[in-house]
Amino acid sequence: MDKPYKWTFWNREFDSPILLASGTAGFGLELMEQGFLCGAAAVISKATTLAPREGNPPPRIVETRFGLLNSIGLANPGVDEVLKTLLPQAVDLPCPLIINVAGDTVEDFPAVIERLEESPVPFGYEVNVSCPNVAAGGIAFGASPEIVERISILARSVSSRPFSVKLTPNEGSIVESAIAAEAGGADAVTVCNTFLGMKMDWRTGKAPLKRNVGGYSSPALLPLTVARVFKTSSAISIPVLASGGVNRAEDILELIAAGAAMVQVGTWLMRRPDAARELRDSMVSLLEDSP
Amino acid sequence: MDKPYKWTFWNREFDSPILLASGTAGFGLELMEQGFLCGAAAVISKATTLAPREGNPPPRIVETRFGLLNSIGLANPGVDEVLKTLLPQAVDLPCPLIINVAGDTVEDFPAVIERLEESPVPFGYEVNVSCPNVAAGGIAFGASPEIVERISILARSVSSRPFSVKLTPNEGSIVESAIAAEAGGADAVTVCNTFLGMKMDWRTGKAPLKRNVGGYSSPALLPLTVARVFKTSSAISIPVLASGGVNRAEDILELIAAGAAMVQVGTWLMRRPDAARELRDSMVSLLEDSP
Amino acid sequence: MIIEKEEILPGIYRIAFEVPLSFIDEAQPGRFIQLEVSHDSFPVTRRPFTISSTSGNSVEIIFEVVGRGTEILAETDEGRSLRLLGPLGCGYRLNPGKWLLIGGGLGAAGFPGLAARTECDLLLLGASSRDKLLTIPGLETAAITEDGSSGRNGLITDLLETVLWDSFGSIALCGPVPMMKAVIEMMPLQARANTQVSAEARMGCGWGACEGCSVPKAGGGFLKCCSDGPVFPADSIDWERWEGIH
Amino acid sequence: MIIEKEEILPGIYRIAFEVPLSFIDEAQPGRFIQLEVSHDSFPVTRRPFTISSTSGNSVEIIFEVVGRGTEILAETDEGRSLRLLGPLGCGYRLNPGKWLLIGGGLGAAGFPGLAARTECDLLLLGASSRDKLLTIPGLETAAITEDGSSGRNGLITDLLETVLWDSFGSIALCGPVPMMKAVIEMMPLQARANTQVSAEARMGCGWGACEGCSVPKAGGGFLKCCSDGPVFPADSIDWERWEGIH
Ligand SMILES: Cc1cc2nc3c(=O)[nH]c(=O)nc-3n(C[C@H](O)[C@H](O)[C@H](O)COP(=O)(O)OP(=O)(O)OC[C@H]3O[C@@H](n4cnc5c(N)ncnc54)[C@H](O)[C@@H]3O)c2cc1C
Ligand SMILES: Cc1cc2nc3c(=O)[nH]c(=O)nc-3n(C[C@H](O)[C@H](O)[C@H](O)COP(=O)(O)OP(=O)(O)OC[C@H]3O[C@@H](n4cnc5c(N)ncnc54)[C@H](O)[C@@H]3O)c2cc1C
Ligand SMILES: Cc1cc2nc3c(=O)[nH]c(=O)nc-3n(C[C@H](O)[C@H](O)[C@H](O)COP(=O)(O)O)c2cc1C
Ligand SMILES: Cc1cc2nc3c(=O)[nH]c(=O)nc-3n(C[C@H](O)[C@H](O)[C@H](O)COP(=O)(O)O)c2cc1C
Ligand code: FES
Ligand code: FES
Repeated sequence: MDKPYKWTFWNREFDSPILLASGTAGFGLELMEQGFLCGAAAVISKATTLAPREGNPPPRIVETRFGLLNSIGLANPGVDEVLKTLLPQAVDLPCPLIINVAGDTVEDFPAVIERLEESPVPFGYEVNVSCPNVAAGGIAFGASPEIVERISILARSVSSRPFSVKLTPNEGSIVESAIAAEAGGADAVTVCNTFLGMKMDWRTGKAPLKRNVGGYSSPALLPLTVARVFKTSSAISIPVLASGGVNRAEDILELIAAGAAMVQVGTWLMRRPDAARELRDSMVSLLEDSP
Repeated sequence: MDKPYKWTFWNREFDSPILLASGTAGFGLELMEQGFLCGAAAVISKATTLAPREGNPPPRIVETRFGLLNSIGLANPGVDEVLKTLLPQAVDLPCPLIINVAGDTVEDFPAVIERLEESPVPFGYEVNVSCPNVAAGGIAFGASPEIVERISILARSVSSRPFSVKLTPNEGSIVESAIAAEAGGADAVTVCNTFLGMKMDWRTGKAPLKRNVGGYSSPALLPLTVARVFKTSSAISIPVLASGGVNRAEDILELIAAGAAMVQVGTWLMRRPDAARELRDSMVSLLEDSP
Repeated sequence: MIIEKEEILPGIYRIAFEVPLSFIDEAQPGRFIQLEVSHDSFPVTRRPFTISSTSGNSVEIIFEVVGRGTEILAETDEGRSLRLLGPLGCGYRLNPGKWLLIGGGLGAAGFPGLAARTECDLLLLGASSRDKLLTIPGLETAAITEDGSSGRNGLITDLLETVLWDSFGSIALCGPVPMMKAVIEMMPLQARANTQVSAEARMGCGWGACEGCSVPKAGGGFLKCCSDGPVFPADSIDWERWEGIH
Repeated sequence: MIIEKEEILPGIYRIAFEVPLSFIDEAQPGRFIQLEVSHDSFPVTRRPFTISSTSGNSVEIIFEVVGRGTEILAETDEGRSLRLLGPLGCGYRLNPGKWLLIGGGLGAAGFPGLAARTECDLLLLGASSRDKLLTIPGLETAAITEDGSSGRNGLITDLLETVLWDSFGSIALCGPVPMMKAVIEMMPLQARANTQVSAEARMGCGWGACEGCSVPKAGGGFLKCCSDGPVFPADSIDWERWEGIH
């Protein structure tokens, strides 16, 4: 790779392959205030749905010995409020904003995207067919190649902006779903959303999360992401955005070597809001030191 | 729970809920020699197939930062040799032996089991429809409820011994496959085999495993197993044997609280060949200390 | 950097960190920090602690060892540097007039800083036993313990019967949710309207991005503990739903 | 328990453990131990090390820091107890007659114990540089380094030209696979038949259960390094396939 290091994604050149993962960066506004977006190629927003969503009852974050369970439940103010309040502020972001879109029905997705087309702000979309924390839609959509293709076709039909389909590792075949997304006109797939996980208190027989299961993330899951990125990127020709388990520069390089075009950082961003710069810089040092 | 603590499984009473997981205990012979089977309810053998199998090219074990990748590829001497050499020695085991059975075709499973019926040794079988490390069969079988049901019906038809079907977390729906196993006459399901994982050397662009992907195990995966045990045990009425991520007594109690009837210990057994006793004893202390 | 560490009660520590002066300027009472307690990958998230007090270029927290994160912190040596985010969140509205502070257990951890910036007339403290009872020097204090090992014997609500609510323009309340709810319910309406509570919730980020730290909002929906709070008007919280979580 | 630790060369350590006498009785040259280097859950598996020598109630290993496990081990203090399994595997067949030992780099780690139990006439050592060259006192030694920093300048195969193969009844060979293969290929057939090699493979269990430690077997299939070996007759290995792995 030649210096200065550049990564091209969706026809744009970036000096970093790092995307801030959906749900862990809000709409980038808090990070922007602190100057923490330096090093990030783009921010992916919290999921946006047609109607406002309260989200799941707390606790929504539970730590386990080696990872984190979340049960946010797509809490968000709804697309109207996002358009009215958040996107106007996001005009000032120093990097592009990709809007993560979720829905309870197949038709929700094009409906939300159609609304978002009104704003000049979105660089593109991430179509979230894989949330482990909601009753309707969620994983079930992502598990079915037919539904993934249908949602992709609908998304394509309402927007000419690029979009990625965020897949689930929990059900179905991630490779088949990736192929379906490509067939439906997606411009990338995100591999992948959180793994279904659960904690159980054996003394009380109760799970701390009210919905029992949640989305599990951990740096220990990196090899699972590497495998899925490798398998999907071997099967499709659109870019694969890797997501899951990154907390070191080496992890990013490993995912790129496995076939990722860009790499997302989520959970670790909550620990290190300035992770993008830290990781980008140390990644560049590794590249420079390696023969 | 009352003292002395007992766990009943397949109509037998045990003073431990711990099973030694397939592929990590051989046929129990080495552990028996060292007196390390104390504390184990039963040993589950290395996968046995119709024909001998060399297994995959080395390296077969690769460690990652927080876990282990294996690519053994069901190396085993084949059912004839198992019957001739191993099972006669296994007569002396201080605990029952469950034979893990694998195959390249649906018909392989009943064929292997039928042969094993000749021996009085097997306490039951674990039908492995979920190996991540072989080209034919493997995960693909476990991902399809129809094939899982078909294999279960065939296994049932050739044996009256109890058997568990070992499911995959990598493809399909583990809950639907569990339901299919029960419908096909299985006496338990094992939840679950290893997760597909991969390591990639970013400097060389090569994966250390020759087949690129392998089976990933790690104590950090415990929450994934807890979730899958909870979901499957809520959906079926046959026992669920938990497998994945156990390295503490608390983990065993957590899996039981999530719905497991018995709990397997695999990777950790390679680190601590006397894990069964260690874990059983400390589990009993926890139970005694808890109100 | 940790410049001082002291076990002030069994399992309860006071730690002072050296911080830049810009930090001190913004360290209003009731705000908090997110501390990276972990020296490696686990536990993954930071741990939130109320700013207890500040002086010169140091900030103090008081914490109890309740799990792995606080255990690691208690074992971290003086001289070691930890990453620290903050001050975060919204602190107390520092109204003029007399203040009553009501704290349950470690809930009083933030009161030293608050007392220093307000006209604090009375501090009511409750704890399970003497071993859990923080003391805040220089304040008129009434204490009660469940086992009677210090002060009166009983629950903090037993101390409230004699409180002259009208004499306080502001009330600060912090402690376990059931305790806070019981206290709120004993208050006359006006006192309630003057009460600010300092809330806790499990946090992901601590800076408003993850929606992890929900506190049930009066009238429906949720507040974000980390950025809408952690200090809230008592009336803005849906106490029934909040208690239900705990 | 670690009773002695010494950095004998840069990044190369000698560690002595206290062990029961029953261990010593079974610690034939060429056998190995599985050491639990990790103090917590990671790295998950143990690490295998050749028994270098034994004396009284202590066993010694010599190891090089090459990754996380050996790094942790190098940092583990004297006095600390580590779990240790062994002696494991099959060691050298201790034939009578004269022995030739050929070691590449750390491959010589097991030779002190072997030399003590056999009639060892000559030791050939190769390493990349002086910094990697083990010395085994009391043995007639010829050394060669790739950079010429100690002994001759070259590869170990350069030392073999003058070897009088017929004068040795047994040959022990241990080192990196390509080096061992090159050595084997220079030997006359008879010497080859007299050669025992000490093999390495990544291990899971170390005691024969996991099929993780395969070494390609002459004629097809695999040997288990941990229980069929780690010491094998040179002829039992399929050198082509083995080299292909490395
Ligand atoms: C804004 C804020 C300010 C705080 N200020 C202080 C303070 O000044 N002093 C102090 O001692 N503690 C304070 N806490 C609580 C402190 O953050 C937790 O005790 C700490 O995070 C526990 O970490 P742990 O790893 O030791 O415990 P864990 O192992 O994570 O958990 C131990 C137990 O505590 C519970 N728990 C963990 N985190 C929380 C939480 N955030 N809220 C409620 N229960 C929790 C868990 O369910 C578990 O039962 C504050 C919390 C918040 C949100
Ligand atoms: C029977 C046997 C005896 C051994 N005796 C000694 C000895 O006496 N002295 C000594 O220094 N070393 C010896 N080794 C090698 C030693 O076990 C490894 O160096 C050690 O396990 C590396 O652990 P690590 O965590 O530091 O490295 P890791 O971080 O696991 O790996 C670092 C590098 O070493 C490679 N590697 C790791 N393990 C092995 C292995 N088993 N075989 C080949 N390559 C490996 C990895 O691919 C990686 O490139 C022996 C190995 C075996 C199988
Ligand atoms: C608190 C939290 C909230 C999340 N919210 C969303 C979301 O709204 N939409 C989405 O597609 N993914 C969401 N995710 C998943 C992340 O974007 C990411 O894919 C996942 O956490 C794995 O990456 P990581 O290991 O870097 O965290 C969320 C994850 C966390 C931890
Ligand atoms: C080295 C190794 C070999 C394995 N071989 C088999 C096998 O032959 N058949 C099988 O069903 N599972 C096999 N497994 C999976 C284990 O039985 C177990 O289900 C898995 O490792 C998860 O449990 P753990 O986290 O306790 O290791 C193997 C696992 C390992 C690590
Ligand atoms: S902790 Fe993330 S929003 Fe409050
Ligand atoms: S390491 Fe397990 S069989 Fe050799």
